[in-house]
Amino acid sequence: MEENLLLEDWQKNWVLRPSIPRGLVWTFAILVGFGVVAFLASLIWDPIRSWQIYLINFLFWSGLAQGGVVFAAIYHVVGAKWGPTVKRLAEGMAAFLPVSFVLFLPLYFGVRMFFSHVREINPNRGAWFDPRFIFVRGALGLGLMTVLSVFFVYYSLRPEVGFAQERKLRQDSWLFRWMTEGWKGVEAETQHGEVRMGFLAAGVLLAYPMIYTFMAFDLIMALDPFWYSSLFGGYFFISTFYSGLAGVAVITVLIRWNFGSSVITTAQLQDLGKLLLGFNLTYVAMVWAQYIVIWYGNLPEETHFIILRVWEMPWAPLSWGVLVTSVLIPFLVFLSQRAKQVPWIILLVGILILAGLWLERYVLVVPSLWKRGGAPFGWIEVGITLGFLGGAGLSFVFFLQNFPVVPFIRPLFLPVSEQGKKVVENPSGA
Amino acid sequence: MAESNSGLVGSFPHLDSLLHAIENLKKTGYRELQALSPIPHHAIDAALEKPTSPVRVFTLIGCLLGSITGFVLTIATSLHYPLITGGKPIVSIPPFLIIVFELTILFGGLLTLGGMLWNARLPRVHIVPAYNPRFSEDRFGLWVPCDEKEFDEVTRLLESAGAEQVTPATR
Amino acid sequence: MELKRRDFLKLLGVGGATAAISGCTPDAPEKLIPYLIPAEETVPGQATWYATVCRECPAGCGMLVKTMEGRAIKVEGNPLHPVNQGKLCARGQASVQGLYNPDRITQPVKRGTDGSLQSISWKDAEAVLATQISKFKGNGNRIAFVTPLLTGSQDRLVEMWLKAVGGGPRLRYEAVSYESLREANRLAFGAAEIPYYDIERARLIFSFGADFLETWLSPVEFARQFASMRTYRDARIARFAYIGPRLSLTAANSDEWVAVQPGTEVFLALSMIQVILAEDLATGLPQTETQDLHGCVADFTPESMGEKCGISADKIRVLARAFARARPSLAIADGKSSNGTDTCIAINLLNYVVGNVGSTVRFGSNGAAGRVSSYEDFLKLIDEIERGEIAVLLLAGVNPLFSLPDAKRFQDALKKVSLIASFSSFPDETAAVSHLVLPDHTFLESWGDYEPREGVRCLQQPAMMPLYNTKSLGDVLLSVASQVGLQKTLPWENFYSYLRDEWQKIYREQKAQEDFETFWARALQKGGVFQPPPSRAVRLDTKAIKRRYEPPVFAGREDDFTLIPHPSANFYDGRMANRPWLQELPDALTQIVWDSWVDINPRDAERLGINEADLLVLQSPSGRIHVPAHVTGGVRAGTVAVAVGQGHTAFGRYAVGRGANPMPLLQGAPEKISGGLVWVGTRVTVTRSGEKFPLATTLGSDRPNERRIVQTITLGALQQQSEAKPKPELLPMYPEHLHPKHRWGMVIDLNACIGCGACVAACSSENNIAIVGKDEVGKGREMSWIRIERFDEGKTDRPDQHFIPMLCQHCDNAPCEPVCPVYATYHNPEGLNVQVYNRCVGTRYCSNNCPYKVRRFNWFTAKWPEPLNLQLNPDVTVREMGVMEKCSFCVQRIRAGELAAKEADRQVRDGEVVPACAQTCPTSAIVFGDLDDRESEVAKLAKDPRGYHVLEELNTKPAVTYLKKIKPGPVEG
Amino acid sequence: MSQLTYSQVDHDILSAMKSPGRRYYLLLLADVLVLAWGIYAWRYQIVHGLGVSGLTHPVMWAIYITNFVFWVGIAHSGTLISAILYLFRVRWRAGIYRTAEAVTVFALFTAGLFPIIHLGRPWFFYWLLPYPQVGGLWVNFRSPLVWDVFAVMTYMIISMLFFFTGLVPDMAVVRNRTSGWRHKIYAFMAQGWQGSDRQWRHYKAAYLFLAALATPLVISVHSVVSWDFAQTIVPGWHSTIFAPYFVAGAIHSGLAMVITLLIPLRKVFRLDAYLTQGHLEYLAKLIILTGLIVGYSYMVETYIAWYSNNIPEWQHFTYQITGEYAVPFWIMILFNSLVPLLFFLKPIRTSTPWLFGIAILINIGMWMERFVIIVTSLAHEYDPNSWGLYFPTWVDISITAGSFAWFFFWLLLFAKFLPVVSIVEVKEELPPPVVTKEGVT
Repeated sequence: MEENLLLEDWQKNWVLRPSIPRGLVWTFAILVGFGVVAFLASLIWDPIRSWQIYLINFLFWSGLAQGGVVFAAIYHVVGAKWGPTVKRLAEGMAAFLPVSFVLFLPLYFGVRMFFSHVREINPNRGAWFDPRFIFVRGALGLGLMTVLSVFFVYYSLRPEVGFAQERKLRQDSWLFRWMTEGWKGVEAETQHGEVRMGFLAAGVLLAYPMIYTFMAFDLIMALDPFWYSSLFGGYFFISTFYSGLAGVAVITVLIRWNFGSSVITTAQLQDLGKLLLGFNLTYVAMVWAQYIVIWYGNLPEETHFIILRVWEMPWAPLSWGVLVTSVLIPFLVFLSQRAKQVPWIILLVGILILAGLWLERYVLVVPSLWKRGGAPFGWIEVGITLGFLGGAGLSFVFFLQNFPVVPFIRPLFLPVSEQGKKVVENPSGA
Repeated sequence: MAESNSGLVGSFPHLDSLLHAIENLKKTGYRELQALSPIPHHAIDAALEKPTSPVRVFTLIGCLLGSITGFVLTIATSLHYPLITGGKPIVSIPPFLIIVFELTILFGGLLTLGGMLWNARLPRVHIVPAYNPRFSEDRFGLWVPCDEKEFDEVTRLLESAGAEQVTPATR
Repeated sequence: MELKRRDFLKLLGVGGATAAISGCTPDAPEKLIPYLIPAEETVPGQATWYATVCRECPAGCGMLVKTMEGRAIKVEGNPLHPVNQGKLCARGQASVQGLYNPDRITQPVKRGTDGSLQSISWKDAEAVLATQISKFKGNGNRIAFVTPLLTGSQDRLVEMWLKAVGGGPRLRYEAVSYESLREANRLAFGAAEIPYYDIERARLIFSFGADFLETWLSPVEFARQFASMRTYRDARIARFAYIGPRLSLTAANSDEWVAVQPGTEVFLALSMIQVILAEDLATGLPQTETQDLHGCVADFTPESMGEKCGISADKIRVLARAFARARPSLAIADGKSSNGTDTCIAINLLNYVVGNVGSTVRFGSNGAAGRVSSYEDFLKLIDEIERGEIAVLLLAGVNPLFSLPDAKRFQDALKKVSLIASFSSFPDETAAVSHLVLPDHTFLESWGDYEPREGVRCLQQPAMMPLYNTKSLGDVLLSVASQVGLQKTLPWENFYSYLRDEWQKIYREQKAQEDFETFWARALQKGGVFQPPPSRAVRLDTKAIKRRYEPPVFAGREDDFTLIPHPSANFYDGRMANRPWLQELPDALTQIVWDSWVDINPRDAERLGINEADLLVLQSPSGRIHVPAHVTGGVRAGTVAVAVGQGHTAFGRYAVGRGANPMPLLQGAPEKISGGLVWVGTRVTVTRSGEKFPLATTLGSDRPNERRIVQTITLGALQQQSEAKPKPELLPMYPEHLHPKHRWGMVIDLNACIGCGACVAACSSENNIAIVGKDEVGKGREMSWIRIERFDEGKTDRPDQHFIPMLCQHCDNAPCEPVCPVYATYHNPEGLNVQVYNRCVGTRYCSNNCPYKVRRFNWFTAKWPEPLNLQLNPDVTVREMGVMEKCSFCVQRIRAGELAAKEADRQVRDGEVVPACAQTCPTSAIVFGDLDDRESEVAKLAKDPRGYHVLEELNTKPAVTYLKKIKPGPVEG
Repeated sequence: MSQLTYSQVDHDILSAMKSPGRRYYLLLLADVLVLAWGIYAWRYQIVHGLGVSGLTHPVMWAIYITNFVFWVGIAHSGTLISAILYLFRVRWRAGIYRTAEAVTVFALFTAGLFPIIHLGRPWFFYWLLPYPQVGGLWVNFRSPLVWDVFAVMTYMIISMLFFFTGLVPDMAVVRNRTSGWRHKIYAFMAQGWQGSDRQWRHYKAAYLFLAALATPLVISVHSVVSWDFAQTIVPGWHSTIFAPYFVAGAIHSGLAMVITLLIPLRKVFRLDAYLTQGHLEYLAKLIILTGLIVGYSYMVETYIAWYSNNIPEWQHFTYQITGEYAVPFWIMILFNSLVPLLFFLKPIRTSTPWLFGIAILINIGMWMERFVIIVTSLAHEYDPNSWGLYFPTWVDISITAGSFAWFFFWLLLFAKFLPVVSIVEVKEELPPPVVTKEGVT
């Protein structure tokens, strides 16, 4: 339908921006503050707790944001056409990535704490487990990932921003001027951007699995220096992508309430539902592929990790909780065609999935580090988590306030190839 | 179904003229029209206002049957002749789940096919006279059940819509 | 010694043994017997046991023969027998394959004028012999008689008979003989005999080339004693050093292998004596004698001797001090080099100065091996033959044409003999040139007796009626005697009655209360009459010591390789080469099967550009052989070693054309002093033939590859830990399962295991293990359920070899079980990992998932050439092509034991169920029993601090616990 | 292809089914000869025992299982193209899915033989089937081989349903154009199809659900196959990544096989209008993806072997790259994960010779991969004393060759007796004939 947008609609489209209640912004800000306080306080109070929950949230929120961008990249690579707005919202999640990179830096001290004991336990791999080494390779990976993602999004926005500048569609700002250095006219820019995006998307899609694999190996698997599972990396990046999709779904529904169904159609919601169902199955396949092999092999060096989490208190209920919330319920709900078309159902399920995956990170990390009884959960955990939520919220709000949510340039200035038409999207990249 | 046995078949070279014909006939009050086409097209279904196919129900039932069979088969046989292998429990659910999964798919698939044959009334030995081989090639057919006195009107409606030929046929 | 129940059961069977000759046992075992009225002791499916004595080598081990439906199917050691105490070596186990050998001579044969063989009746055969005998009767020693080492009644009969027919000379010929040892004893102590060596009591043993765990004198007995000597008691363990150029299996079991120059053992011994006397470490010697002796050995300083022998002077000192301080110690020697007698004298002196003579070396028992005629005597016989003095030559169970160095000469000489009569049971080289073959029974079918040493009189009784139309030597002699009119001197109608008369004498000297019949029956039951070896004090003849100790001399070029031929552990002197089990039993040190090879040191190999399995030519002044190379640090550089036993030109399908016989390489001159054959006295040129000769071996890699399959523990570490450390309890992935009745398990003490392979042979015999032949073994398709794995942790030129018997571990969490799609293998309630042959479809998945690789697959249908099939154990299924098989812990024996217990309405007793491997293990390294029964020996041993499971980290929970091998380290002064 | 008309489509596709020429018969003959030789070799093995093959202790599995995995893998691309792409409404599948599905079905015919061929007692193969046997003993549902039986059986049935369901409307077209006994056969296969709206409605629904079922099925099948290895504790087999790794590998090889077959097919039957270069290019792009996943798996496997500190694992890896089977290993690395990267270059992925060549290499590479995984792992297991090697004999090789002949035998028949391109779906892709400008939406 974007094809037959008329020129005068652009203005409307551009102006059309979600009305974000001031309250929301303030709430996010307060949450951030709360988080920072909780974190600093707990560093003195009980550092291991603060660091492990910090790690959990770092993994969760970075993964969420990155997953969104990866979704956009796939959408671009396969030349999908079904939901430009959905894609734009996914791109928006990149706003958190620079923040998350900054948030990784303090984690150095956490890593030092986590791996202080490894050298003794596992001398053969001591050098590999050296906190500095882990931190450096982590930082490099994340840095690369962030740069690629941000530039991918940048080239998607640049033509529109520039166009807006050209037409004086919004008041000028340093950000926009900086973004449109050396503007060459909208058509050229669009063509040019398309090419750049192609490369960057490919870059993102190649880098993401590798970098997130090693994030999983270094920041989760290595916390238990005796356990290993070759699928763990793959499992983790599928899991983060799944969370990214859920995030996109949630945001899409919220925006839809804001804009109405003309911008985000029911068909698009349904497609999102299908994708969620598909990756729900992919995710559970990853969990299962690891579980059945370890269950059958019955080798202590593998089983101890599973047994501790699946049959030992207090972790067992949490692990099963992950399965129920992020796998079982969404599956049953999305079996129905209609459920995929009801916004609030998608919203709820999306949130449920996200909660489940947050819990999953918790269950993966804490039992390896937490040697005292019970599952640590209190003001520290809540505080820091809310802090991250606030951070993520703010960065996304920042995106909404500055950039067009409904892309309108590309359909007009990009000649669509015969084949391009034929390719209905194929987001899984299968 | 209480359909009258006589009727007319219009043969259309174009899809849209078929659709017009359906519209007109419906307006005039003819029901139980039947389109015959070389390809499926959602526009035809839309025009004829047919309900969505109930095959999905068959699939669902098949899957449920399959998984139940899977569980019963694996657990019951293992308990019936309990042999310990590799220290694994007699009822080892994880391996059994794989059998369950496969049977779910198998039964689901079989009943889906069954559902299609049942609903589409296939296989059938006698092809209705209304059928014209070109309906599988490049012509769209429309069968209108009506008795002789309605023939003229129907013929007019069909031809006005663009039928290249109208032939009487019985079911 | 107290009788264990199962032994007693066996002996019960023996009661009816007398019936054996009264003809109650079915005479043709392969014929089906209608069991309407069962013959006296042949109850269908019920085993009957007969006690007899093993005659496969001169050691004279007591034997129990298990017969079913009238045929012998398995042999086991006689637990009441003082020599082997219930144990048997691999060769003993294989004796049934002699009995059922498909290439036996089934009836008398005569060589026609055209050289062809015709089978004739016994009547005619004996007539032929009789006529010849009567022809040359009495006119001056024209009739020569060569037997193997015989003792007791048999020996006396031969003597009488030969005297009666006015014949002579008479030889007791053994290829493996001990002239130098006997002579040295005569010279040093005036006792021309083989003494009794009490290895068990020794705290330190030096073996100067005596392979007492393989072939030397009485290996089974020595192995048992060795193991008990090596047991870890009150935080100490006796040491053992092996001195000699070749790393034999015996040497591989030593703490230290001192690889001296061949033939220089004497100087090492002398310099040790010198050190002992110089440092005044001698014991129980009058001062005068000490000085006197010191005088004779004064020049043999470690320094001078050191480089003669090729070892350091300090080493000699260390050894000497250790030997003197360990009380009692023991030195034994083989003396097979040109100065063999000198060597043995030196060893005698060595034992003497530290007071071992009379304690660990005891004279008076007069071991049978000492009665063997010397090699020189045989050469004399050949001379006589060449001079045409011998008209009739009787050869009973000897094969000089194979085992003589200069067999060629003997063979040519034989042309001068008008009648060569062989009593051989097999078509061996000697039988092949005889004019007349009067096939003897195998010892399992015939009566006789044997006296391995004084006081040990073993009865040899038939376990079954003869398989073929054969006749025992004694019977033939007696009937011939009567035919030549010697009824007066030899009045007995058959050997059996003669034997009984002979035993009347023994009965009388026993002065037993019971009447003769009871005495006879008890003797049959127990396998003979046994008394402790008599001991006689001896004095050292110092004159004999004051002598010139010769250096070894070698025939052949100076810079050539010294050849070290040695009797093989599998084939002894070659007489066992026709037993498929022994051919397929991997050599303990190389895992090579069905072949012979030459051991060559890596450094020499590199120098000559020789690789493994290159076909080499060994050329000596007197002969040449082709034999493939096996590159190993197991021989000293500059020496090559070849085992005797292979390379038969006749001897049946399993022996002919396999490997090479090194004897023709020996220059064959007798040793000057003792007249024994000089084994190590020839140098050979080694050249590459250019061909490859692939050797079949069961060995993948003998490098441990950090898998820690064999685990060792140093003495120090062992002294530290008093009891087993509790293992950290792992969280189980599955619910535990229990074993309500029994949990059968096994403990294998690696410190006791010497790697001899008796268990493997016993398993083959008990479980109908198929023989697959060289090519299939080469492909890795051997079928043995238990194998001896060898891991070599030393440097390539200084091997440090460890042995571990590997068999199905009967895991609690067996990885092989769950993967089988058809439940062909599962874990039974008694803890056995059972294999159901009838269920098996042969996916071979189980074998893939077995970390111990102990499962064997039937690639083809197994074949047992007639009549080997008669040996098959009826209690064990013969497996079909395409099914998997593996160790069952001898489940048939377990069931039998449980059944017996059930009938007696009691629990199965510990030690009542014993698998074949554990039963025969000469060192009792394998212990089997019920792990559930806390009191059982196996349960106790399983808790030993040395205990470990192979590949523990895989969490398979095996039922087999291994006890770590103790490494006390080299001998310290 | 917008210039095509409906009747043109019928004509083009059906002309491929005209009675074959001499070249075809020669090809068929050659194929049947190889097949016969393979069958003889199998008979020989059954009579004399598995010993005639190169299998031995400890390498109890070798190229029979390799072939099994290989052929099951080949099957996967068919389902991927016909089912998964169908769900994603990928239009370009229309031209190729019929052939791809045929490949699936025939590959399964072939794969299904090997579990029987490799049995020690093949005459008892039915003992692997779930039915109450002696004393009510059933199969051991804990055994991955039983999972295999269920997975492969299900897969074979479902893919055949899918294949024949997809054929029905086309059969109607053929039916109308044939006469005599051929007519009877096609009439039977057409099941009395007449294209009424009701038939179409249920047909489309059924087809959709079959696709929806086939998608998870195809994933599960090769996961199960991979678990034949992963569930064991054999170093080099026991690895959690195996399931996704094998699935990707399967599709990798399958796509390569489809390319290898399509290129000659479109040439011989002049179907360039239906099997366009574009189609092949899409397949090439998919191969890039699967190739990357396979490469990723190799890398992670290696990393974990090192990381795990597990001595047998690491030694197994070093043995792979240096041992007796190093050549197959490096072939596998090169052909499966490096060569496909050439498809990143447009000129290469759009040139038929390059496509064909690389596809062949990938087929070889994927076969080698299975060989390497199976044989090297078994050759060097936990106990060094019983390490051993495997070398194929003429029997192994003949049977393998026979299996290829068997596969192509079916394919040759298919090419002549069934429309190699789906008539209906091609028509669906064309704009329907209309009189009015704006067309029908």
